[in-house]
Amino acid sequence: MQRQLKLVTLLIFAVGLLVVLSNSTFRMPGNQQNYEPIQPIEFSHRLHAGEMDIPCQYCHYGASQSRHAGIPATSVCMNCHKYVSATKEDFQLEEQEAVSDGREMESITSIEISKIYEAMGYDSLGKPIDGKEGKSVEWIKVHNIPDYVFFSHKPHITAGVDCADCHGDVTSMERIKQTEDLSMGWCLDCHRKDHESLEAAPERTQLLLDCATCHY
Amino acid sequence: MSKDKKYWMSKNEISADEVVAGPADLQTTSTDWNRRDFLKTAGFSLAAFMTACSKTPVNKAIPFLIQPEEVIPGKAYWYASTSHACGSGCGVLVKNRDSRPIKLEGNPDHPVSQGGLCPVCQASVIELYDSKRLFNPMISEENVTWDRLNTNVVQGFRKSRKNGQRIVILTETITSPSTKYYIQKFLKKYSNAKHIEYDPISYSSILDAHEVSYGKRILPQYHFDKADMILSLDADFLGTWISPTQYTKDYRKNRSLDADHISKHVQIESRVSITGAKADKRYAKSVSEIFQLAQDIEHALQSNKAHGLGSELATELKQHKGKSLVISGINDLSIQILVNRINNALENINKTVNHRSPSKQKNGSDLAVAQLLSDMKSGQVGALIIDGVNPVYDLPEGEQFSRLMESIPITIAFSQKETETSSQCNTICPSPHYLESWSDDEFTSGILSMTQPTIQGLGNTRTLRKSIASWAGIENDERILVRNYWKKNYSTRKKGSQSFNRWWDNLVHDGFVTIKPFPLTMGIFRQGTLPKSDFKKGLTLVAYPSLQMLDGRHSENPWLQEMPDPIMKLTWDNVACISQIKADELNLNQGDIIQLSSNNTSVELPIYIQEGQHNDVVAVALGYGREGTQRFKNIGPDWIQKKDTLGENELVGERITHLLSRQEGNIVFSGIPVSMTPTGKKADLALTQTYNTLANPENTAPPSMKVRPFIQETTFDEYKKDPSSGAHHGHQVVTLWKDDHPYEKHHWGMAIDLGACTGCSACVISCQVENNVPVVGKDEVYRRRDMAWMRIDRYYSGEGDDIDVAFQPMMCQHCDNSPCEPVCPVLATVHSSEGLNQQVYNRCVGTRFCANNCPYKVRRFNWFDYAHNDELENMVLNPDVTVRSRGVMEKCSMCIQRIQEAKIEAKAKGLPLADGDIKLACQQSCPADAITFGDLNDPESDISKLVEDPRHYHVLEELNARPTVGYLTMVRNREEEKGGNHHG
Amino acid sequence: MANHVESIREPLVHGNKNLKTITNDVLGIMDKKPTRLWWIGFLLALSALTLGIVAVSYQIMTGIGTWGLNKTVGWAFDITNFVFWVGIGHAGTLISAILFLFRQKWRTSINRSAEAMTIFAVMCAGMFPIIHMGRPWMAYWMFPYPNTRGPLWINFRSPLAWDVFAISTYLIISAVFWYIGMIPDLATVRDRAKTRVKKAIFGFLSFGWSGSFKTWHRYETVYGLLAGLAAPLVVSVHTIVSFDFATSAIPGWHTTTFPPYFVAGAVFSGFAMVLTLLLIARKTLRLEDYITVKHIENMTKVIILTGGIVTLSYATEFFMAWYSGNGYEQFVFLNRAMGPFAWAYWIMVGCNLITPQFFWFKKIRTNMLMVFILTIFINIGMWFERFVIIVTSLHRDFLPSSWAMYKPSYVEIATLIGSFGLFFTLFMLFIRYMPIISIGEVKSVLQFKGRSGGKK
Amino acid sequence: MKKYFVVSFDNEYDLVDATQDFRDNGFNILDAFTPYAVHGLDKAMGLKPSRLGKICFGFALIGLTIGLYGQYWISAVNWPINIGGKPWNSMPGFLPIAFETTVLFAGLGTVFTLLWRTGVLPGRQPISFAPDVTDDRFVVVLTEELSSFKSKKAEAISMSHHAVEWHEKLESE
Repeated sequence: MQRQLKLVTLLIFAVGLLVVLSNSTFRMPGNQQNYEPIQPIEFSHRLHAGEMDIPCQYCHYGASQSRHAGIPATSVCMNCHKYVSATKEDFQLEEQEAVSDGREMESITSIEISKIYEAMGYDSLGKPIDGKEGKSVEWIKVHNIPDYVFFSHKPHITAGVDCADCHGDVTSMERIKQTEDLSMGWCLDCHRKDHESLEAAPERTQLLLDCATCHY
Repeated sequence: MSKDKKYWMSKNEISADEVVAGPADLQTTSTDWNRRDFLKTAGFSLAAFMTACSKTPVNKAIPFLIQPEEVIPGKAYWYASTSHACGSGCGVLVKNRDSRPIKLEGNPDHPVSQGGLCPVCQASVIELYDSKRLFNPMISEENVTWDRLNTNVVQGFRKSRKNGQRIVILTETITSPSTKYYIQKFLKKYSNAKHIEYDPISYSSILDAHEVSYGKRILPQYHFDKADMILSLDADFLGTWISPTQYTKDYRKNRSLDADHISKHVQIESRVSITGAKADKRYAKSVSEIFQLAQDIEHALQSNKAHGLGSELATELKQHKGKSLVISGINDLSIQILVNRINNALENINKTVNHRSPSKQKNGSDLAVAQLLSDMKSGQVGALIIDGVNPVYDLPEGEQFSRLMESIPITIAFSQKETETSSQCNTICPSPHYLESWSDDEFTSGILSMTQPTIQGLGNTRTLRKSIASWAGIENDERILVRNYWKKNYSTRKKGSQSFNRWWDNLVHDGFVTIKPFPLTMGIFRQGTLPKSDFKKGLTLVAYPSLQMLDGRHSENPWLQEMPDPIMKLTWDNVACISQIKADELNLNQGDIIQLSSNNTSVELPIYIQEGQHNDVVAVALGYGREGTQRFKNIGPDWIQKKDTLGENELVGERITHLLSRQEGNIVFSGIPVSMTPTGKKADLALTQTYNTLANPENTAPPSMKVRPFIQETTFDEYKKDPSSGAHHGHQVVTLWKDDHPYEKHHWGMAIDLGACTGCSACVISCQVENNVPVVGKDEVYRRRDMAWMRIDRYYSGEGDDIDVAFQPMMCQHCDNSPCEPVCPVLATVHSSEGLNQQVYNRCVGTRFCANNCPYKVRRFNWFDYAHNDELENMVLNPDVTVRSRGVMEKCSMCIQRIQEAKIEAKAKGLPLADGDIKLACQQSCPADAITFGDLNDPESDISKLVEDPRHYHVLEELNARPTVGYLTMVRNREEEKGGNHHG
Repeated sequence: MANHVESIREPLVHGNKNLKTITNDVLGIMDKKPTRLWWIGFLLALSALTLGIVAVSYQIMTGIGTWGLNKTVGWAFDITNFVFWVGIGHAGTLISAILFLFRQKWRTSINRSAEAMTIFAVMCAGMFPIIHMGRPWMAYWMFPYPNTRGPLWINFRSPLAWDVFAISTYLIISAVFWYIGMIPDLATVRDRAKTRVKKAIFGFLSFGWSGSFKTWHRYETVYGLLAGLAAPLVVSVHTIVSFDFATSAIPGWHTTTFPPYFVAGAVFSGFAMVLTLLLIARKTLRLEDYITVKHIENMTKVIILTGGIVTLSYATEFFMAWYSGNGYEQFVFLNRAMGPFAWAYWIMVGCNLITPQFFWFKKIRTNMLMVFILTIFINIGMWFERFVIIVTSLHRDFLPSSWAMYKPSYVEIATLIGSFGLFFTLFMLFIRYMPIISIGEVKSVLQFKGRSGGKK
Repeated sequence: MKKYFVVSFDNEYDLVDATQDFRDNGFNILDAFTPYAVHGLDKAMGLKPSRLGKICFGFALIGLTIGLYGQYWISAVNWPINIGGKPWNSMPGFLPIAFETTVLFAGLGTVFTLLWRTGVLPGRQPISFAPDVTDDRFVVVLTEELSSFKSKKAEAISMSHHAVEWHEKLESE
């Protein structure tokens, strides 16, 4: 009888452990999958890259020329937001109110866009205030890989790798989330694949499995 | 891809205030507990499991505010500029990563550097990021604005003019025409002002001798490529004499083995220098013997009935009339006049000794400084402006000079750092590093070199040109001052017909332009009378500039302090070199401390027993014992048995300039009678090589191998007869394994020409800069834990003072059957599919078996955390190369980051990699072009041709490690009978 | 076990003991309070151990630089200690396994303490490969475990990878062999235990052993199998430890004679350490009747044999160097004998060649004090043998430019003392709290007056 | 209810002879309890030689295959890496570890089978028929059906072999 008692307690403990582990998204240290930090400006990729279909490299112009794709300078945002200071719906709403109150339309600025103006050191209507220094926006870096890995965007873009392969379907993300675990094994799955599929780099795969490809 | 030189006018317009999401080490303010500490603790403590759920530290990515047009973070840009690290003015290309210069490379088109650089220039990039630099103008230790300083200074000038005192500008050789122009303006404004130039390592006797012989005080330009016979009397022209990089490049041009003859280089020297090491024939003579020899030669040329060595050399020189070159590095008027007479008799003028477009690199005059000293003594000097020199340290009368300075009301020091002289001055004008300043320089007449800033100025600094101009009433910023000068004078000197703007843009873009030299008519040769020179017999001191410290201006540069002296392999110290016989006389051995005393001053120095040194000569390096070197007290790691890097005097090395004397106004550096008394104390010398010959020690030498066959040497005649002469024909190497690892894509290989390598160690420092190799301090070097990835092995042969020296640069040989890879348990070092041995730092656990198993002993281990976290200093780190942590093995990676970058660039352009697209840091910097790198799978590449060369061999071939780094037999131009090659 | 009685053979247990007195003699030690002598030994060992712990933690926190190593001599004290302790470890398994297979009855009274000594020595040895690593917190990478890096396994061609498997296998198998051998004795202690606590502890430790002969029958088979496995394991482990040097490319290391040379050296130093310990134990714990002079003599004879093999190996090394005509090899051995580390070489030769020759004389073999002193010399000699092999071959090998000297740092010396501290602390605890002689086996070889004779 | 007849001796020879006698006389021997492994008792009790030898060989084979194929699969199949120009399948290099895994699997496999098979496991309570069995007492236990117990005969045999003590014992105790 005493033996059965021990067996039962063991079983309960095992099940409990399983339950705990499954939903606490157990991850190895250093694995940041599904990391989705709150950014200083609620920039929506879905709206810009998805709906308005702005190409990735318009803002992340470093991707094809350097190791870092680079986060766009605030002045790049100002290329459009010098004119667009609120969403279409807000404008239409304001227009109706102006028509209903019979007054002139005031220029309105949405909260997020006002953050851009503030960063540039402009007033709330996007006009520069002389003498006021702007301060760059401190974005939170989402995709962090260890500093002993030399990852360069340039060869990947040259080889025709699509941004979504590593960054996931950004065009549908309100806030950027790391969809892949970016582990070494995950990178190697792609590096080991035969490369006839990628037109720009019909390389033999052995070359891409050298340690010095990413570690030096 | 060749370096696409991005042209950029000047950096200070763009506001690269915030560094963008660049390399991790520059990534800004994550929690201070960075990723690596987290992983270390997580790995070490079994809490790794529990921390799985907690977040790794948050990293920020901060872009520019306003995007500058052409700055893409992570992409390197190259700017052409000129180096002011030493006086020879080599043209450089500055690699700029994320708006900060991190690497210098010789500008291949520049006539002085011709693509190479010396170690001092390679290491000068770290002095830009030095938190101990002077960043703010000061008046008597109190920060002031420039305006207040200007008013105060001008007031002082007027007061000194009023009471009839003189204003003296004391500088080193000014090579910038615009600075000279503004100094003339200043001298005109303050009528009693005077400008004196002097060089700490003085060449004024050469200039004075030319004034005696030809009536004009010039320093000729020496063409070593046109000389078939070179006789050098104590002139280390491949190491430190006037413009070594240019001379090495030219020297090599006339020694290509395909020609039917190569130049013959005879060196007569008192100490052992790298030029003596490379000479075809080397004689060790004391300074008085050299003076006697010069007289014999000059006499033998007149009437050929002399005898001895002098006549031998004279007859040989006569065979090379018009194609020979005699030079001397001894700063003595009579010897230089003799040299002029000999060159004139051999009709070398304007063939190998160019008077028409002389060199303007050295223009100092010791007499003028002696005169200044007497003026100061008599109180005639009211204001003293000192720029770029350190008289309190440099001059023999240093203490006297500093005492006299107290009585001068206005003393202004232009200097980057706190020096012996600047601490005596009441006004400090911080001067910028040359990488952040504008300058135009005419180092050799006819070539105008441009220096442009490659970073926004780090402090509130001002050059001499700007201050002098503003004191002379011209208020402008640096660029405008230079540009306006040339706008006025470019038409008289330009070649070709370009508008000023285009001419100026090309000048800044290419870094130099050829212009018409100043018209110069030399007088006809006059025999002149030899002044009285009393060179005494007996023990004499020879003070020489060492290759790493020169005159001491770079003494606060850690890379140079830790660079092993090419001959002695000594770091962090200067010593008294004496011969073995002299040491036995006083029964001293290596490291004993002696007291050197001459004209009632003395200094205590450890001794170093130097093979090949003349018995009556004590050679001591200048440039040590400098103020400011006390900063290196704790540069080494901190642990219980650590000894700090400084000597008893709390400095690095000892100052010896106060032992020097003056002769006819010229400072005498060599031949000073001195006495040596042992003090009984002992010092540890931090040597990177303690066994100096390929022969085994007598008591343990096996009969089958008395000498180890790593250096192959032959003579030019033998080479012409049989190109593979000097090779050790070992037995044929066969392997048991079928070749599982063919290299299909690339197979990188390297070859080093032992005949070309002068041992100057430019490659060692260039490699250290490129690959973030740490500095470990004197105690760690003494414990044989230096970290440089390359070392230059220096082997002596022969005995007494008739020695041969062979240099062998030794780095990872990237063997195909590497002994280090099979023994690593965790796959931290494996072979790439392109023939390179890869060392993966983050996988290494540090068992060190690979280092033990490497027959070449080229692997380095991080015994401690050597990296310093000085925020400003770490700006010089190359972001493409990981900074290694403690407990990790590292070695030459064959500049894998350059190979990868070139491959990525070629793939992006869709072009195949051409031979020469990839230049390794060492290969690029070598002034002697000794190192060749390339793809062995490409039959047309240089390396493939060299591998077929009969001179090509591998070190330790019989081990069948199959290294990819090969060496080429050294060929000397000497007759066979001189005992053949000692290396057997 | 065969128990054929040879009256001519000298009895293995003196002082006409019977089963009860054997149990009381051996287990009596555990009942009494520890003697003052024991406390002195234990505290001495403990202080050495704490010194070692302080030195090792300082080194792990600061870096391997706190040792006297440099880029030419990458190993010195660390791997010398490792091979020294593994060598000592092999004697225990040899006594209990190989002598068991040879049916050497006299092993019964010394095998338990020898096996215990094995495990403690291998624990000391196992510590060094971990602390000699530059980054010991990544030591788990030495094992081929599945991971998210591709998966990135280990390099099975590396002698260090073989070491990891060899040492861990050896530790596990020796511990199992030792513990299985001790279960019956633990049951005896359990049955004699007076206090409830002791009964509970040894009850649990003895796995409910009841002495049933069906169990004994299978137990004997397995004990035989384990001995059969442990014997080649001993040889293979020290062969693999010698492969660390034999498979390298360094002259002075790269010789094929290393495996037998190292195994003989291991047995040689192992027996010396067993003798050193047992000579003290039999004196202080008054076990002269069990560990008789005959045992000591037998062990000294083994020492003569293995000492001879070690001497032969030194001679072969020199002969092969001369015979091979390879200049580098010849230089290494000339440098060993006459180079800067000649003092270490001559200590090694002196201790390992001359001391065993003293054991030819019966007077010395049976004089306990002499044997004790000579065994200490042997172990000093064997420590220096590993030191000489490692350091002299590394400090001057191929390129003269990298020739360098080696000087140990305080931390290294403290670590060595610490390893001795660990070894003796564990042995002291073992003596105090465990049956140090295998009662079961001693009883089985106790000589009755003869089978047909009457009662005892 | 089973009834046991426990006979104890004070030396191994009497035990072996007594056991042999009991078996000859058709007694059914449950088990013997001895302080050490008595030689010859297994024949006396009619025990078959143990199969653990074969099991050990089986485990050894498992260890060898895991060792050899594991290393080959890792070094040449899963991620072949060029290490010092050595061939992918460096069989000589894999032998040392293959030997070690063989010994490890054989050793541990056999020991755990022994412990599991004999029930000598941590936390188990010893079954004891007589005291001092682990010290100096040699005991043999006979089982007999209740009715036809020939206790007299058993006593006679024990007496003839100088049994020190014997007694009957019911299973319940």
